[in-house]
Amino acid sequence: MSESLNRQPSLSEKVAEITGISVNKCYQCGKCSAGCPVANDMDYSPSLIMRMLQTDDPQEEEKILRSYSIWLCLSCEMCYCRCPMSIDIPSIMDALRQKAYSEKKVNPKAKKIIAFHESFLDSIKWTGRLYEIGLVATYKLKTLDLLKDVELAPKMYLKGKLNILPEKMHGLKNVSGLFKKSK
Amino acid sequence: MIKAMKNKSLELLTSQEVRVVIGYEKGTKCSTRPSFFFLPEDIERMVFDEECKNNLAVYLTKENIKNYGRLAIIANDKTLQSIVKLISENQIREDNLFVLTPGSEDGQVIVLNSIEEIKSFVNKSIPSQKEPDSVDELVARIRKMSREERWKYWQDEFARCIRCYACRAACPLCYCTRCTVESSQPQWVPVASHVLGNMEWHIIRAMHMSGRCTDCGACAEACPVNINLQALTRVVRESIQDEFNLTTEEYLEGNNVLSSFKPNDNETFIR
Amino acid sequence: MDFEPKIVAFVCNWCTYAGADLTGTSRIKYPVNVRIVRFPCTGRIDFMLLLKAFDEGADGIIVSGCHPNDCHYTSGNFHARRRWMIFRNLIDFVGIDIRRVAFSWVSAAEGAKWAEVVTDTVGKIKELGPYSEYHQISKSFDGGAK
Amino acid sequence: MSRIGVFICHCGENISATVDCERVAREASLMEGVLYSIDYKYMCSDPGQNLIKEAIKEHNLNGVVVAACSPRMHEPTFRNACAEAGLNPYMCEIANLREHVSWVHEKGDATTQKAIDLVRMLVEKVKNNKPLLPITVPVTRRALVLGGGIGGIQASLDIANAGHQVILVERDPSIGGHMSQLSETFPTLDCSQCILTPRMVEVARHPNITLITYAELESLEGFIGNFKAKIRKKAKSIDEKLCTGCGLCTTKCPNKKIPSEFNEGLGTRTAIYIPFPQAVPNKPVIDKTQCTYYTKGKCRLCEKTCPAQAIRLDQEDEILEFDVGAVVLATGFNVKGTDFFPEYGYGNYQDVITGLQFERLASASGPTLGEIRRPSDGKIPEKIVFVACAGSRDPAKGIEYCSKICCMYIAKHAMLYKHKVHQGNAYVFYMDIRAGGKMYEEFVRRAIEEDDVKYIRGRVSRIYERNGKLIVKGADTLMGGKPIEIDADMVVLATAGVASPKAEELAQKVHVSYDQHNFYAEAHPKLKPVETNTAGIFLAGSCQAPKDIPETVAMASGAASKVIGLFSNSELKRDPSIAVVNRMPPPTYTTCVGCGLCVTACPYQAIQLEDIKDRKGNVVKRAAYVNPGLCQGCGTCVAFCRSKSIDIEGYTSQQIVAEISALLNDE
Amino acid sequence: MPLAVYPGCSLTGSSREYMESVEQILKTFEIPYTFVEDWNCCGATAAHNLNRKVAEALPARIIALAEKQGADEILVPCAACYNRLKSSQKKMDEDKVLKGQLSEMVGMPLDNGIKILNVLEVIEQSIVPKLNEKIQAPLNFKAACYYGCLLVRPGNVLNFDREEDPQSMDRIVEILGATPVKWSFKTECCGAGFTVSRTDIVSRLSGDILIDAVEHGAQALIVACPMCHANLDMRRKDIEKATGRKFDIPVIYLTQAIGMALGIDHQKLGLNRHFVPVSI
Repeated sequence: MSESLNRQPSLSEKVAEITGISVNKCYQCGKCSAGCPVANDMDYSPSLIMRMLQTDDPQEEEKILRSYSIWLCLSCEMCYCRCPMSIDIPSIMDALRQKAYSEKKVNPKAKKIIAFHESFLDSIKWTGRLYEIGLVATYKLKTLDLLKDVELAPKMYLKGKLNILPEKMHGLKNVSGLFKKSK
Repeated sequence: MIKAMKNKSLELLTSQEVRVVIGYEKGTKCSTRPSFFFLPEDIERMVFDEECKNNLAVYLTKENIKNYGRLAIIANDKTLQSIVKLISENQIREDNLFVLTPGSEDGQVIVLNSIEEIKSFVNKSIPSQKEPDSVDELVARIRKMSREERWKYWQDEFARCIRCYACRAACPLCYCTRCTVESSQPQWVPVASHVLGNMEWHIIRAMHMSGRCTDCGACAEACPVNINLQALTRVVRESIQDEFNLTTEEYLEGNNVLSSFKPNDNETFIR
Repeated sequence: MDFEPKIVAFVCNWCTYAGADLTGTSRIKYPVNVRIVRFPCTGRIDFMLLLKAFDEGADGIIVSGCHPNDCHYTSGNFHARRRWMIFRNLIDFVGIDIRRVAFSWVSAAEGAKWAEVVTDTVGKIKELGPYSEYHQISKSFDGGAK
Repeated sequence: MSRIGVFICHCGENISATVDCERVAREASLMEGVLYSIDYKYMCSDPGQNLIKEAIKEHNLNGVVVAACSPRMHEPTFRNACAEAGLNPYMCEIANLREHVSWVHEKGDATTQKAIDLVRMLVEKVKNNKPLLPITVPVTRRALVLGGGIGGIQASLDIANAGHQVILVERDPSIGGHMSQLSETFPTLDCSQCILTPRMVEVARHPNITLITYAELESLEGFIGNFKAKIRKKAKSIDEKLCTGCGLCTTKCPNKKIPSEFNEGLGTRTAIYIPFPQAVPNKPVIDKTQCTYYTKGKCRLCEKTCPAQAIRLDQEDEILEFDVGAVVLATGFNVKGTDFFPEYGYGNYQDVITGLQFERLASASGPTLGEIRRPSDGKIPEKIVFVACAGSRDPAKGIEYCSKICCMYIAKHAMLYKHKVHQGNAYVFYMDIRAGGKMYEEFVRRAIEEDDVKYIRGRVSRIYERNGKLIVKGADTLMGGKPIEIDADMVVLATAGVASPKAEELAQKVHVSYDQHNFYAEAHPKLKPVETNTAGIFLAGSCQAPKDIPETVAMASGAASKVIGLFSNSELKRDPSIAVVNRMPPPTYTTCVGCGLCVTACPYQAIQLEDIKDRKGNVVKRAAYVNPGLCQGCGTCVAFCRSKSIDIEGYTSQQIVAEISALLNDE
Repeated sequence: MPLAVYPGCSLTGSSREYMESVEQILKTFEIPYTFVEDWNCCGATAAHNLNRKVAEALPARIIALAEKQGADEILVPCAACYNRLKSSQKKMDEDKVLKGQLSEMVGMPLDNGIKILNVLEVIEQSIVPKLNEKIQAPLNFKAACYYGCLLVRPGNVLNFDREEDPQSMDRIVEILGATPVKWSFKTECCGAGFTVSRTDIVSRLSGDILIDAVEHGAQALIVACPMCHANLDMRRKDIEKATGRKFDIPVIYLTQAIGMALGIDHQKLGLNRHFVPVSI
């Protein structure tokens, strides 16, 4: 009894606090998993993640945060669009990713994906906009995947699709400031 | 025209078609006042001109007048409109009534015998565009006030009311033999002259006029303390015409628009 | 102490009263401030009863019945609707606070809507505060004459 | 002098859990005019009612307030109890402490205070009550049954067999309803037509039943025991007496490509048509919207062909009028079409069909003579997918409720398919299997165990066409939500059961309540399942909610027994809550001035102006008079009356003002 | 007030031909426009994956900038940016506190009343009525209109037409003279943000889209999203490797297709920048 009174908020409650979505609405029809373009690559399908959240079992919660699934989600919103209960799963995925990221529980297989996101955000932080060469350079440094797309860049350059230097903007400080204020 | 009017009245009285003619005579000061003409020789006193503004329809429902049976009435526009309403509310019988009213041509007098005749005559005489009068100006002024100011304004007005019921007595359509305020089971409105009961009385009066008031202004005219009661009835009438999309003709048609409805009536205020 | 408004609800027997019953059957909660007076039909609701309620101390009034076309008696609500329309315009003109009179259609199947109507009305009246303006004139009358 | 008793019910703990019932009783005893007050666990129970009866006798009470559940529930119970103790039943009022207090508020002082206020309100009301006598009205012993599906057929036969007249009205050219479209029925797999058609014939032949097909209710006026129904009998364009039903006309009609309603669009019919071979009556009608004569002004081939010269192209709709004492609504349901589902192709794929269409494919009398062939090319599907909950349990795009019948008919469909296509594969995507019912679960197990229907627990996300196959994208939630793709030849959607398209319109015509899905509302969800809130109108079958055949038939018999009960007396007693115009001694006679506003406002034409005469017979006044047989007690007239000369018994202005005053003055 | 245009990063970098073609048609139809001055990146997928606040603040700054310029409407041709701006706007609409916080963070007043338009909306509202008369070289091919995810979902934020089978692009393409094909992958995901980090997934998903389009007889894909374009065009080699099939179907921005029908020089429309040559 006393244990339940003092217990820590469960992951589903934390998710509800951030997103305003209750996982109890899910009745496990599986339509999200059925339509998800990357469900086959996931370790836990979207509907299974919802089920695991419903259990409020700390072990399952740990599995969710350490899962590859949450990083594979493309935010294509197909699940949300077709969910009979209108559950915004992509927002739940966002919340879970941020939780896993801040608690440093990121699945090792997701390193490349995160490296890309980080490189992307770094680019914005330093230039205010996406500097594509910079992005790829940072990404390669982060992943040590130096040979990635080596033949793509010259072709892009030839087609006039690459800026050699980042564009400059006046409000850079303002934009970088947003990152600081969001800490 | 007064000549024609007198002739017609005389004719009706001498032929004993009617037992009384309700009309106007010269008042003590320069204005005119209502008068009853029973004998052919009385007709001499009769006047009819622009000054004859009283709504004589108010007498038609009085018990002792009704007892005379057939009668004639000199009717201005206001009186005509009231007569339409009174006939449609079964208060007077059209076959008992001769309505004498000035025609469009100079000196012409028209005798109207049935509600249909009166209605079509009234409809023709409705001006298409009404010039705003002092009541309109007052209504507009009050509408511009904040709610608190409106409350204050009317509280001050109602506080002056002495509950003499002159407004009721002057109104041709206030013909109930027992008024709501006289009902004691339950006591709807406190009888004493106090702003609470006064306000309730005037709201009730205006509501009871809804769909019926012909805007003759007799109530305000009669008020000894000069409360502009016509503003209340005007607001009620305007909102009926606006909310239910009625032309003046439709409004004056006779039947009370509150006892009818359209399934798609405005209901924006209802959740 | 927080202001707890007194709210009277005039409802018809067939739709809103039944709807409010359904709110109960569904165990949906709403604020305690409202008291329901049952009428056979909204057509029966005399406008004078609304004035009576303010006079007796109500801070707010809910008037509710069947949706258009659903009246148990065919057309009582249509008649009522016209009457309310005019009454609302008139009392607004004399400065009575029409924000304190909430009109709604709540059917026998709309238990949740009834709870919403009550909750919203109570919230609104709480914001507006007691209807002292009106109650003062009632009190001054009671003090003088009764 | 008021001698009022107040009885507070705990309703087990339903009320007492949040309301301090003892305190309410205590406070009530202090109210002016209250002589006796007590609280008790179950006031509606026998001992509870006895408590009331004894108190009435012992204390010579002249008014009773029972504070319990909603008056809509037990007002009659407690009023009867009072009557048994010799108190006029209309001296008893109910304070609603359950639905309006204990179930909607938290426990606390304020809640108890509200309960006290409500009791005080009704105490003050009762003080102003008057003993009333019930009104007796005659009963017309003839029933109107709307809808000729199995529900309407059953109700009609039951009422007719009890010796009463029945008018059975059916919208379509034939009775039979959806049941006549079905192939076999669960859980016995007996042929639907075989069990239905004998009943249809019985209806047509029954001396007490007047069958009117191709007709709809135009209007219904009046009240229990005394309704006036107007029926619009649509022009069939034939003389039914002359027509022999030979069907020659239907073979000659040049307009042959009209999708057949009976076959759910999978077959065709002509413009002059008999909907199906076993139709009752077995005579054709001309569909005016399709017939070339009516649309283009020429043709008349049927007229030339008919050997009996029964074609009447100039026939017009007829309005028939009947006096009836009771009405049974048995108007049935409808299914959503496949065009309703965006992710299943917006109805663009011919081989995605509804369950009802599958019934026609599986039916021996259907367009394929019972062979399962897909609509697009007539091939026998090797892989077939059934999708449960297509629209049901889907608040986002469909309806939130469970359509109840689909789980069972899907199992039946899969079985029928497997019986007919032995090599075929049948898949069922489902969320839950709801097979509550005698032999139902066993039936589903048979489909899975014996007929090897593959049940996959998951919802289908998408259906699309590729290379002539329908790709069904689902997931298996029992495998952790593993995506599954099936390249099917045909897909059957268990589309949601919804109310008939004209259900709302009919409800408004007859004044019964309906829910947000347009299903008709029963008077009480448990104890009055076939009654409506309008006395004398009863419900049968799926117009109330989706239902299978046994349930529909049971409900129809239930409704019929209510009608027969009503018809067992030649008169019935009615609530005396009606309007009355005051009458006074001379010289006033009445305060009514006869303005007639109430006459025009009354929805029942129950008020007229009458002459009031003095003793000598002279007319002294014209005033309103309320016909007690017609007045239903809505009170619209009361609110209109300026001189307050009309009032409504049981809801008098005096009573209501007393209630308001009591509510708001709690000091 | 001239229409504000937010180009976004892709449209000034790897997808500059999209911007080029947008400008071409805006000019042709004499629609006055100005760019949002000193714009920043919308944050794209990366931001809402890792940092919720940044994901809301970056679009808020863009909205504030456009409003500061006095614009009533802002055109966002990039589907990804459009999606981010719209969802940020909706969140602020629903949560006034958040709006206040964001306004403070970006250091600018935020009215949030600006109308955010995607390229289809601008075309439907300002170009379609005058389109017929200006067509010089009607397109004469079968086109598969590919809407992708970000333009249509989530429906309750973007209020696009039929979510599962949208029609607005098909209608425009039809006016241009092309025949829109009925196909099944209009709104399936192409793999979007995984173009660098999970090229394998992108190749598979984009491959499925190409296969379905080709099998329904399409001779060109019409898109309105730079990410879709990048995956379907620049990743063609990876797709061919993954599917084992050859595809020569070009991927054309809707604005380019309009430009082609108007007879605008292909170079000006940036068609030369595509990896898969546009030779129809």
